[in-house]
Amino acid sequence: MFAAATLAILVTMGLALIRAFRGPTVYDRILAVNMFGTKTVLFIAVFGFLTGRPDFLDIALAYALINFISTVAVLKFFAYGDLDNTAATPDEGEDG
Amino acid sequence: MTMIVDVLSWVCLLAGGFLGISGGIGMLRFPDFFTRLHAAGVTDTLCAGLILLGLMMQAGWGLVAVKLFFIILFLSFTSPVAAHALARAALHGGLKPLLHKAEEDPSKP
Amino acid sequence: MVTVLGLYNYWIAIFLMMTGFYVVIAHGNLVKKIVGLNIFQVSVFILYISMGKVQGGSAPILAAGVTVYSNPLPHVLILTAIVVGVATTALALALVVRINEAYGTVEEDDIHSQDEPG
Amino acid sequence: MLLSFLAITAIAVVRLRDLFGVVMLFSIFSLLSAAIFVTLDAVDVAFTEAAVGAGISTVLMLATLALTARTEPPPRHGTLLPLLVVCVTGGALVYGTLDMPRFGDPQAPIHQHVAPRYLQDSPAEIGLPNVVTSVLASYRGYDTLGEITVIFTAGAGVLMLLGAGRRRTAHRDDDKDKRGSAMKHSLVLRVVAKILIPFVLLFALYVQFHGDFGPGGGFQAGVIFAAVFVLYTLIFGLKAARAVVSPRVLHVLSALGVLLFAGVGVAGLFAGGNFLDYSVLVRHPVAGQHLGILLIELGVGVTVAAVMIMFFYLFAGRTR
Repeated sequence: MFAAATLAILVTMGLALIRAFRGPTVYDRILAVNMFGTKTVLFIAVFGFLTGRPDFLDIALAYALINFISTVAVLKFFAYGDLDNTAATPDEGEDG
Repeated sequence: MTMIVDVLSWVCLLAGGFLGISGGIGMLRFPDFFTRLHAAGVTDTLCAGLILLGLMMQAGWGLVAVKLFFIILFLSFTSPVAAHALARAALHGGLKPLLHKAEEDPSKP
Repeated sequence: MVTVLGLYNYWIAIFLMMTGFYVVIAHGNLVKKIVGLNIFQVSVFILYISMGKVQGGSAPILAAGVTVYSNPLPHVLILTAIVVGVATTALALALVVRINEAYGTVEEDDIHSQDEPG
Repeated sequence: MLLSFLAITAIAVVRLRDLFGVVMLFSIFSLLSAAIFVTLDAVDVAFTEAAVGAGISTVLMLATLALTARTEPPPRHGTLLPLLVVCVTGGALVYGTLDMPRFGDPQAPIHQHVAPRYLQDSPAEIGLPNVVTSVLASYRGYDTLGEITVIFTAGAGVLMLLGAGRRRTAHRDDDKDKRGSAMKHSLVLRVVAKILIPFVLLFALYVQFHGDFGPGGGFQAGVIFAAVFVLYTLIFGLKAARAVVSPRVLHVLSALGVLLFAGVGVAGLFAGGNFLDYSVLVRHPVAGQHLGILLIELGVGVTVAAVMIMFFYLFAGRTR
């Protein structure tokens, strides 16, 4: 049963990957990366059960957090990088 | 009792896997970014939640279940927020082709 | 068939390594070169880690009831290599930023052409 | 299957000309390789790769892109010659693999020498379940010290390159206003970040001190710690983050970690053992090993976290 779930996750990862390659806009790619990250979390969690050592969920947990951080970072940098290359200040979220 | 839990967890895992694949296909087939966001939302929340719930049932009470619970919690926190930020950035980012497409898209109100 | 399956991991590692190598020598953009170097680096990581895998083994964290463990030594080497790798990548990126400030471009050819007259 | 994904991603990275997309794909690439590390039993490595590849290095690359050009012009040279070189080299390497031991073969030479000793003796000598941590911090402590020094040196190098000579400190107000209206960061993001950050910090500490028993340790915890600060900086601004941890503190901390590491080694010398020999620190050798590894991991964590945050500050602050 875990194998089936793993397979499903792998297929989804593949689909997300295709979207990331094709993605016409940057946002599509970000979305695909985000989704891919979530799928990686799931994959690691399920794989731990598949191999019978489910103690390694820390990794999945770390992924879930880091993935969020990197998505936010990507969005922020993208927004500023695109606005004006020379005046890009990635640190003005608060006092704008 | 264990039988019921087993069956339930299998159902959860399979449903999660199915939702994952369907979300992936939607991700591939939908016409523009904002509709794709919906597909990705399905896989990020419900699919992940179901699969992790299924795993939790398999794990039984213990540290593993607590960790899984935390993963669910974090995912259910972060992925909608990420999706929100993404949609917002796409709207605000002055992405002309995208906004244009979104206006043309009949499925979007 | 057994040969192909048994060597598949090496071939992928070599393929990745060559991809990274190709990016480094064929592309002029310095950022892309760094990405290429990183791909190269990951290929080495994968080579090491896949060599450390033992069939039927488990992660080298001792637990009751597990007898076969994968080799922990490559893990240690690669673990530190990854962090060192990101540190060196940061150094390289810092250099790129400074080059961009000095020359106004990150294309290798443009930098060369700017250097030639002076 | 995952390996094939990896190869395809690599090709896509090569072909894509939009550098932003390249960085995105590179992030996927490192997520994939981390997943592969999990399947190959290297949980510690996967942990590190996850935190580093998906978090820090993506962010740093993006920061560089924000400072330089975003797209790459088409290549001006012919691509044939490099391709040829690559094919020849690759062919030679493939030929070389034909003699390599098969994947997962327990008889491979790599599994014959030191590894069995580590696996068999480390429970008695060090008493930690996580062999990777034992090897990292105790058996191969010298290596780790060297690597920490490399990281510290890289931090110093980046500091020299980017820290001094800031180009323009005055920033344009009209620009700021424009940005403020367009990208004022949403309330949702801020609230969630506020809720999330304490938990992540707690998690980083857990990783730091649980590394003896499960996957984790100083390297991973340091990177996660740094990632928290990256998140904080992204959402609340560089100024706020600098108020929390000032760059000066970071400089001191990054050196302090290395010193702590080396200091533990020297303490071993004074206690009558060898450099980095923890068994002599406390009367009971195993307890001494525990203490030594804990301290060393702490040193590693502090240095890695400080250097990573410093990288981020420097790259982010460069534009001001």
